[in-house]
Order: sequence, then C-alpha cells, then structure tokens
Amino acid sequence: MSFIANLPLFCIVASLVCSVISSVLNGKLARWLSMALSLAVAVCSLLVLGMVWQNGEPLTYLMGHFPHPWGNEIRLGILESFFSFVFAAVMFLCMQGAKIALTQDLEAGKRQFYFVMTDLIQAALLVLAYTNDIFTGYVFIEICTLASCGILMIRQTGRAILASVRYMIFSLIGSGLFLLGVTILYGITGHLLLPSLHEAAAELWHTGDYRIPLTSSICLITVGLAIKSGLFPFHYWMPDTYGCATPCSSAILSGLVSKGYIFFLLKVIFSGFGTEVFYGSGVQNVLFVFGICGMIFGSIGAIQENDIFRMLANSSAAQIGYVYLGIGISPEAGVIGALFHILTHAVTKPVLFLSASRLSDTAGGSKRFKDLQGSGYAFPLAGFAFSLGALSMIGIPMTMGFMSKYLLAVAGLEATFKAVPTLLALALSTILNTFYFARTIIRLYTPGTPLSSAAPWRAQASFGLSAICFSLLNLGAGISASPLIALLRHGLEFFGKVG
Amino acid sequence: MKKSEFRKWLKSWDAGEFDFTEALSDRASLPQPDGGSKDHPWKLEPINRLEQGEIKSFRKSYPFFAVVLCCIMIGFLLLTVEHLPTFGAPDAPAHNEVMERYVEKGMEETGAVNVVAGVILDYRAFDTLGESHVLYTAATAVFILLLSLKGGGEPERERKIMQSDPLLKSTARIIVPLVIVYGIYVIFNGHLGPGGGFSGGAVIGGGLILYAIAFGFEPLDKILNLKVYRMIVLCALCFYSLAKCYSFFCGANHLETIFSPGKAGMIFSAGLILPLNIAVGIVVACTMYGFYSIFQRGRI
Amino acid sequence: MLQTLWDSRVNCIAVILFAVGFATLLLHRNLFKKILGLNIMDTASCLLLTSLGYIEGRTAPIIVDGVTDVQRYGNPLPAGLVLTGIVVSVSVTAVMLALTVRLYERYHTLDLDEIYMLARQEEGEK
Amino acid sequence: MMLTMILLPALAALALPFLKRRRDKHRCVMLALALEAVLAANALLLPEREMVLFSMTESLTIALRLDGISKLFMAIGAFGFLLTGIYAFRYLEGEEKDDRFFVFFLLSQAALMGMDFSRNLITMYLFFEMITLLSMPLVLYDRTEQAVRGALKYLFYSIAGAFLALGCIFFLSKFCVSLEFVPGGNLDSEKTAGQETLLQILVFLGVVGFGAKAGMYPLHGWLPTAHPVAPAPASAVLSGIIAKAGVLAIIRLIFFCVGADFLRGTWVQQALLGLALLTVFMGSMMAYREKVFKKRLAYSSVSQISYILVGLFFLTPESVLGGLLHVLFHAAIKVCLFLVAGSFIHNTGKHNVDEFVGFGKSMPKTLWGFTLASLALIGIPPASGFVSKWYLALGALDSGLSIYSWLAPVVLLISALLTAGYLLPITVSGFFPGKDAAVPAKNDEGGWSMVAPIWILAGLSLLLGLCAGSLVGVLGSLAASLF
Repeated sequence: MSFIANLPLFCIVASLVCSVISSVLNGKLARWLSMALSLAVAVCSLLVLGMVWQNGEPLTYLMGHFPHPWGNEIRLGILESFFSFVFAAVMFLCMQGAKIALTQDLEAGKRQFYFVMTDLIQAALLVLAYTNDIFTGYVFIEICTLASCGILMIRQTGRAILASVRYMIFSLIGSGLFLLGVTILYGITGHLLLPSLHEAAAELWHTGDYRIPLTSSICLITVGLAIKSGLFPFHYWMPDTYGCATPCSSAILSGLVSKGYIFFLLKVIFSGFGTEVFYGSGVQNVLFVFGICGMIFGSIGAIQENDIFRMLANSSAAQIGYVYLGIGISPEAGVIGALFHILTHAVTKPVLFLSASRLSDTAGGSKRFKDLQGSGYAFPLAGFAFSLGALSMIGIPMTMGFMSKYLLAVAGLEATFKAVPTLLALALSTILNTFYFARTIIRLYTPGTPLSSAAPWRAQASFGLSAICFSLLNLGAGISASPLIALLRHGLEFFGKVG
Repeated sequence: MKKSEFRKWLKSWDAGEFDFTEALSDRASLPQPDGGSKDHPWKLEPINRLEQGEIKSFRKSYPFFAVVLCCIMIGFLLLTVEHLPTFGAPDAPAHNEVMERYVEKGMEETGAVNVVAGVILDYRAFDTLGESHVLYTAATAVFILLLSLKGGGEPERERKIMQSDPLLKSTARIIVPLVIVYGIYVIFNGHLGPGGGFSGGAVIGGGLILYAIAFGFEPLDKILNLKVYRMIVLCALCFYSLAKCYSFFCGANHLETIFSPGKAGMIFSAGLILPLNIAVGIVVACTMYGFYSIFQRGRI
Repeated sequence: MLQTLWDSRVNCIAVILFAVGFATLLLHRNLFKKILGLNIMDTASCLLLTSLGYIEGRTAPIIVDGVTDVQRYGNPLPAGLVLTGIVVSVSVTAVMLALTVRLYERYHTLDLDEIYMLARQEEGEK
Repeated sequence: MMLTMILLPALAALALPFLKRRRDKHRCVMLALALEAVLAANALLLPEREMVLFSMTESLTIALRLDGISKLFMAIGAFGFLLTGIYAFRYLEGEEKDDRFFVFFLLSQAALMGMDFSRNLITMYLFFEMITLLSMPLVLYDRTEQAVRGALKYLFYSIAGAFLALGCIFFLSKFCVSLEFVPGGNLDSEKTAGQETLLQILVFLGVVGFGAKAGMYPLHGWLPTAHPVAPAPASAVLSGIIAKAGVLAIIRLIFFCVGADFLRGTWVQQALLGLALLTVFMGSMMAYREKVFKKRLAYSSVSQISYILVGLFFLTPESVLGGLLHVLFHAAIKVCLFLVAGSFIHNTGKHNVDEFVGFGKSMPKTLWGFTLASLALIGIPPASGFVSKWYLALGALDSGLSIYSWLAPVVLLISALLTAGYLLPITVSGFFPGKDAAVPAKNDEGGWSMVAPIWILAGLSLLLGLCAGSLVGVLGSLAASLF
C-alpha cells in the first residue's frame, strides 16, 4: 500500500490536533494555522484522488488492526477524495475571502475559538466524506453540528443566539432521528460498518424478514439527515441563521456543512443500504416530492425577503431542494445531477454570501436592498462576483448552474413518471430565481444614495483573490463540464462497490 | 436554594417572570459584546398587533398538529418495535460473529479484561476519538458563549459561597477525597473492570465541583485556572490523537506497535488502553469542573 | 401483536419515551422544557440501544476468571455505543444550557416566541 | 469571419469605458458599427460555412454556421444597428453618461450576431438569453421608476418564455437525432413514434416561449411597457431588430428541428395560427386606441411581427416567403417609425399623438419620412408592405386549412385598415392643422444625423417594394429550401 493511502488519516488527525492547538494561540495565528490546514488537506486529497484514479478501484484503510465488521475503517474512493478536496478548497477560499468580515465581527479575545470551530468542521467533513462506519458518521455529525452552532453564535447578537438555538433544536431532532434509525438498523443487521451493512441489508431485502424495521430505519436515517441539511419542511432555521451570522459562517454552513450531510447520506445509501434496497423502499419518492416543494417554496420565500442575506438563505433552501430532487429521481443520472449541483452550490453560494457582505459594507453595513442601491459601483469586483454567482444560480448557459440544471433535466427525462414534474419544477423555480436575483442585481447597479467609500485595498485583495477564484471555477466548470461529469460518473460506479 | 424558592422557580418557567439571576448564579455584570444589558429597555406591550395575531393563530393550530404528529410517530415506532427481534432473545441478529470475536478474542487481542473498554478503545477507537472531541467542541462552544474576557468574576457571588453552611463544609471535607480517589480507581481500573476514562473523569469532576461548592473557587483557582485547564486539555487531547494516529497507522500498514497487549489482568497491560483512559479521564474531569465554574461565574 | 409488544416491553417504553421527548420538544415554548425533551429523546435511543444489546440471563461483558465463552456474556458493542451517546447528549445539553443562559440574560424570559418578538423589536430600534 | 462579427462589437464595447474623451468614444462606436456593416455586406456574398467554438459536454457544443436565414437576419442586424447608432449620437448628446448606452448597444448587437450564426439549439438558447440580459440595460437607461419596472417586465417575460423553450429543448434533445439545425428538421422517427402528442405539446410550448420575445399573444405584455420608457434608438432596435430574434428562434425551431411536415395540419398549427391572428387583430386594435405615440408603435409592432408568425405558421412556401419578406420590411419600417418618434420627442418633447398637430410645418423632413414609412406599413402598393402581405395572403389561400385560409386574409385586411387608421391621422393633422391650431415653431429636426437615417430607412421601405422581384427570387428559394 503506497504511502499516499495514509494521507487521509493524517489529514483527519491533523485537523483535530490543529483545532486543539488553536485554542491556545491568538486569533491571527489560529487563522493562519487553519488556512494552512485546509490548503494542506486540499493538496493531500488531490494526491489521494490521483492514487485512487490510478488504482482504478476504491481502497479501504483500517483504523486500527481489525478489518470490518470488527474495527473502524475509512474508505478511499474517487468521490470521497474529490469531495474532501472540494470541501477543503472551498473552506480555504471562504476564510480567505471573509478576512475583513471576520476581524469586524469577532470579539478580540475569542477570535481563536472561531478557527477552532472551523478546524473541527474541517475534520468532521473529512470524516463524513471518508468514513466507512455509520456510527463514526453519527459522532462526527454531532461534532459538525456543535461546531456549526459555535461559528453561528460567536457573533453574540440576540438574533444570532436565538437563531443558533433554533438551528440546534432542528439539527438535534435530526440527529436524534438518525441515531434511532442507526439503532434499529443495528438491531436487525448487527452491523455498523457500511460494507457489512450492505450485505446484511441486501440479504434481508431478499429474504424479506424485518422488512418493516428496515424500511423504518431507512426513513429515520434519511429524514434525520434531510432535516440537518435543511430540506423543505425543515428549512425554517435557515433564513434566521444565515441572516444574522457572520458571512463566513453563512458561507461555510450553506456551502459545506449541509453538503457534507448530503454526501454522507449518499454514502449510506450507496455503500450502506445499497441502491436496490433504498430505491426499492420508496423513500426516494418522498425526497423527490419534498425536493420539488423546497425548490418552489424556497424561491417564493426568497422573493418575499427584503434582506439580502435572508434572500440568499432562502435560495439555499431552494438549492438543497434541487439536490434532493436529483437523489429522488434515479440512482444513476439523478445522483450525478445531484452531485454536480452540490458542486455548483458549493462554488456559488459562498461567493454570493461573501460579496454580499462586502457590498453591504460599502452600504454602511446595512443588508436592506434599498440601502444596497448602487453599491455595485462602489465595489465593482464584489458586484461582478455577485452578478456572476446570481447568473449561475439562475442557470444561464456557460455557468455551472446551467450544467447542473441540464443534468437534472436529462435525468428526469429518463425516469418516465418523474419527467414532467421535474421539468415543470425546474422551469418554475428557475423563473422565480430569475425574478429575485434580477431584482437584486438591478438594485446593485441603480445609482443611489451616497455610499461610504469601499474597503481599503489590502482588504479588497484578500477578498478579491477568493472571489476571482470562485468565479473562475464557476465559469471553467460551466464551460467545459465534461471532465467533471466523467469524474463523477466514474466515481459513482465505485461508490457502491466494497473495496 | 430553598425548597419554596425551588417550587416558585419551577412554576415560573412558563411565565418566565421569575428572576433567573437568583435561581442560577447572578452574573449580571458579565460583559456582553454588543452592549445588551441586564435591564433591557423593551417590554412586551409595544409589540405590534399583527405579529401577536400571527403567533396566536399559530399557537392555536400548532399543538394539535404536534400531537397528531407524535401519535403517528408512536404508532409507527411501535409497529417497528413489534417487528424487531424480541427483547433479550439470544438469537437476535445483533448477537453475531462481531460480538463473538469481541468476547472470545477480545482479551488476547486487546489485553483488556473489560471487553467494552477493549471495544471502544481498540476495535472502535476512531469513534471514541471523535467522542472526546465532541466534548471538547462543546466546551469550546460554552467558552465562546459564557467566558467573560475581563476575568473578574463576581466577588459578592463568591462571598455567598464562602458563607455556605458548616454542615456542607464538614461533609465535603470527608467526602471529596474519597470521591476523587474512587474516580482515580475507576480510571485506572478501566481495562480490568467496569469503568473507564469517561466515568472516572465524571466522578472526579463531581468531586471537584463539590469541593468548589463547599469551599469556594479560590483554593482551586491556584491549581486549576484557565491557563492550566487549556494546557491540560491540549496535552491530553494531542496525546490521545497522536497515539491513536500512531496505532491506526501501524494497524493499516500491518506493522507491530510498541504497545503490546501485555498480560491480561495486570494493571499495566492492554497496551494503549490505560494511557488513553487516563488522558480521557483528565479531560472529562477538567471539562466537568470547567462547565460548573463557567456557568457559575463566567470564568475558570 | 400485543403479546410481542409485551415481550419486548423495554423497546416499547424506549420508543414511547422517544416520542414523548419529541412531543415535549414540539409543544413547549419554554426553552428549558425543550432541552428536557431533547434529553428524553437521547435517553430513549440509548435505552433502545442497550435493550438491543441485552441477552436473557447473561452477565455483563467483563471476562470473569478467563472464561471467554460467548454463551456467558452479553453483547459488548451496544454498551460502547451507549457510552458515546451519553457523552454526546451531555455535550449538547451543556451547549443548549449555555445558549439559554445567554438568552435569559438578554431578554429575561424563556419563552421562545416572546424572545423572538423582543429580538425583532431590538432590531427595529437599531 | 463569423467569430470576428461576434467579437468586434463586444470588444469595441469593452474598450469604450477606457476611452476618455467623448468624441473618441463616438469614433470607436462609429468605427465598430461601420466595420460590422462592411463585414455583413461581405458575408452576404460568402458561401455557407460552419465552425465549432468549443463543447461543454459531448452533447452540448457551441457551434456557428452561416446559412441563408442567418444571412438575412445578420444583414438586418448590422445595417439597422448602424443607422440607429448614427441617430443615437445626436439623440443622446444631452446625456452625460451616454457611453453606458453604447456599451450595451454594441454588446446586444454582438449577442444578436451570435444568435444569427448559431448552429444548434444550445448555442441559440445561449445567445437568446444573452440578448435578453444585455438589451435589458437599454430599457433601464433612464433609471426612472417606470424604467426599472419596464425592464423587469421585459426580463421576466423573456426569461419565462426562454425557459418554456428550454424545457422543449431538453425534450427535443431526447427526440431529435441531434440538436443541430437541419433544414426540414431532424426528428428521430422511431424515437418519436407514439410520442407525437407529447412532442406537439412541447413544440407548442417552445414556440409560445420564443414568441414572448416576438410579442406573440400570451406573452406580449412587455412591449408596450418597455418600449415607451426606453430611449428612442433603444426601442427602435428592440422592436425592429431584437424582437426578430424571437422570429428567428421560431423559424429555427419549426423548420430546422421539428420540421414543417410534423406540424402541418395538427392542432398545434391551428392553435398557433389562432394565437398569431388574434395577436395581429388585437395589436392593431390596441394601437388604434392608444394615444401615446411610442406605445402605439409598440402595439403596432406586436401586430406586425405576428404577420410574420402567421406567415410561418401556414407552413407553405409562399406564406413563409411572405413572412421572410415582412421580416426585412418591418425591420426597416419600424426602426424608421421609432426614430421619427424619437425626433418628435427630442425636438418638441411631446409624446402624445394629439399634440402632433402642425408638425408638417415645424419638422417637415421627419414627417415626410414618417408618411412614407407608414404608407409602406399599411401596404399601399407599390410600397414594400404590400408585397409581403400579398404573399402572405397567397400562402394563406392555398394552405388548404379550411377556416384559416379565408379567415387570415380577412384579418390581415382589417388590420391593414386599422393600421391606416392609427398612422395616417398623424400625417393629416401634421400637414393640415386646422386654421385655429397653434403651429409650433420650426426647428432643425436634429440635424442631418437624425434626419438622414430616417430618410434612408423610409427610402428603403419604398425601394424594397419597388424592386421586390429580385428579393422575392432570393428569399423564395430560401423559403423553398426550408421544406
């Protein structure tokens, strides 16, 4: 086994250790540490990706001396390493871009705690991507939840704390359901490691015993993770939460954390239950319906908002709907669309949040649309980044948004009964997106109230770097998406396989 | 706090007019970043009617749906339980080759007589690694919320503690050492019998809290202040992570670890389990005490 | 049906507890009671986990005088999982309580709706 | 060649903000427009050619092709923009930041060129969206409340239509051999077998969606809102040229993807014809009742463009020929009329039709241009409008559709009368104000740079009719090649 195979373990441990060390550093050092960490993690994940790609098959890495079903394992596949790369890179860009916002929003003495939390989130995302054990998943989901709550409430306004209480309540319901589901699953299969679960579940499915507990555990696990990632009926915490947190937190939460949960759900579906069992149980139809509702109602909510961050939050709810729509359609094409949309959203939403924060800064810190009038001129780069992100969310060709919509639509066409609802939902939600994003952009470029001068050049530089990177990623992946799609398709083949 | 007061406290939860500052500790002067102060200017009267209307109608319909939802949930779960393997049945799917290996091979593979300790600290050590970091995350979150930066605390509050009755003090004088010793025993015995880092650490933490209640924080502050706490947690967790990283690395690459299981049943055996238990125990004890102290007075 | 339910009554109690905790969480506007509901839920799932690990007439999985015979001991795995579950729920509770204390200091009430309105007013004043 | 024609205006537009002096900016715009026109004239003579820019995925490629249809629309685009640009210099001279206008003016020309040259549905859709997004700022130019509202309405209608069409495109990607444009359509017959109804519904939706840009009935609402608030040159290109993008899209969809035979005689054809005729009649009606001049012109565009659609939907060579002719003529005429409206507003500041009394005295050149153009629009022989309507009527009569074959000519006739009714009174009251009417003072009508474009266009609208023979020959063969 080549040395590269050890890198994920080192990454995970390194992020845990960094999080512990950061607590005794001061804010600046902690920030550098965690940014270096995410950069290193990104590089390592790329190396792992290269290795797995060459091997052509996934690789299981023992966490200890004992193989499954006895000891913990992690699983190095194409999708796992690729997504951990994406998560790390986006995390790095978020922290890079939100430098000023962080220094403004964080209390001087507690700044390092923020980066403790981001390191923990980094670790949790890595584990959620790599793990091969459903209970390890549960533990790190909890870490992720607590840490997200931490980066939400660190800016201790009343609204922020209230929002994080809501966030905690919702996501604790989610993890409670998830734990119950895992318990029932363990009760009927006696396994926690995904590969063994896979065999056991398949066998139960064929023999047909414990059918009801199996189905109910699938429901509980899916619903739990859906609640945590903010699927439609449970997305009410989103606007408050993203509306009043510091923009970096909103970016990380909407771009990464919820996506981490979804990725873990996909992992459980594919290498845990197995697509046959999951898509036989009919739960995917529920996801499909709620996904569509999320797309529509999220956009409607966004139209009603007059606060730019809350609008973005609502649109995040809509985007989550897209992902679940994809999962609900079909295990092959649909999931490819969903994965691609996860990428799209992870690349687009953070830059929207960050540039929105910059713009509101030029407008004297207000988030209302009427005060943002004309801020596009005061900070051209932010205006450009925001507009590009908005276009991508609308789904204009040559951006990633169009590609993911295209993939979802094609997937929908293959599924006989879901074709028409899918396309209708896509069209309707796209029109709604157009409505509120166009409104915002026009606001930004309508010359209006005299604005406070834009941020100093150095600050702009730190933001500009990440904004440009995000925009380039968006355009690049939108213009030539074929290698990306090929990678996802290739990875998905190995996703279900037991390495 | 006195009994009648406690009842008043319980009653007043719903109404919320009870002065929390007596029920919990009085931390009025805890600095608040954006200047919201204890006596807040907003009363409930000037809330505009519309919102109250919304809330009212919402409240009318909401409990009904909630109850219905829960009934559905109960039915659903009961149906599930009815199809689950019967309680205590030895042939349930959960008791499979996994359990067999844990019980039969566990002792020579991990060197732990207490199979559970072997499972959580060797077979499934990765979970436990995460678990201790959950605790750490929670501690950090509580710090973010409640840690007062100008480390003042509140003198009068501590005076109150100092005036606590002699009965408590004399009892504490006897009990605290026993509690702490017992906790240490539980930690060190983790791989031999029932016990382990978490339980032992909790016991020690309880002992420390009892001591703090009886004698106030000053004596403890000398040995366990924020700096010390951070260093302890830092060292313990780093040791934990790195040690585990080492053993994972060896396991994955099929190398021999330097930690041999040793002879089962001896105090120094079971490879890494004992040191890990100690590390976890220290972390848990300090965190428990830290929670109490920080809830009590906003600092450690 | 009822017979089976009675035979595995511990599981039934566990799931009923879970739903009760859920109801508490949904029904009460009071933050403390919501936290209690959360705790009940966690405890319930731990109870279910333990009861799944229990085997009629076997002892705890601690090897007594070297006899490693499966027939003598219960299932060790659920115990370990429950331990993790407990630690998680403790941490979560601590964080929730800290949040509650913060909110109470600011708004002097524990009723979430009132807190919400007060927060709205606070924003309005700013 | 094609790429240069797309990139040239875009580059010029991007260069504008970096030029300091106003005259340099104008020179730059002028140069770009003139070069574009020359290139277009050159391209008219070139043989068919095609190229692939790049491919997003295996199935999604961005590719260009130069064929008859694209030549027609490309020429209209280039020359229309040239004349309008010349006009705009003078019209906007009061403004301090008119370069914003020219930037988007050139950008939307670039997008329009891309749309004309597009070779498959995806490329066309891409540029269609671009046109919408880039031409919206032209409507926004004044930044007044109405301007923003009009722009939003425009945006919303176009995007909504475009996404209706996008759904259709997705399905077509399943049913067609490929998304390439092939004259006569490239449906995959065994894939479509049994799916006809679904496909028909989709095509219907697609046409309605693209029709939004052409102001077809259900989605026509944006024209009367957006045009009056836009500056005159903007509304001229919007309704004279950019609205033709919708027509082009519909042509591509019907004749190059689905194929005329698939639709002939189905309910889709009937329904579309119904819509189009309804639009023709209703547009003229509204225009007749409208008092604000630019709004009246906007409504008249609604009805006139639906003439073209009627021609297309009859699916016979003659009618399509009529449609194509009308594309050309209507472009010239409507641009001319909007420029006239612009001159009226610019020189007298009057928007309302009733106030145009005695303009024959104050600005005769402009009014003469207006008169010629409106005669052409009404279709009085030998002016151009007559030729196109003649072929439309012919096509309608031998289309063999029972009701429409006689209903259509009647509607066209009524609408022609209405057209006369809402255009000629202006001329009359302009040249023959009553004795007691206050005749406004004579003014310079904005100098040659505003009069010349009007006269050129008016002259074109006459001459094209006089020498229609050759045109009919060329476009006739083009129309025949679509079947």
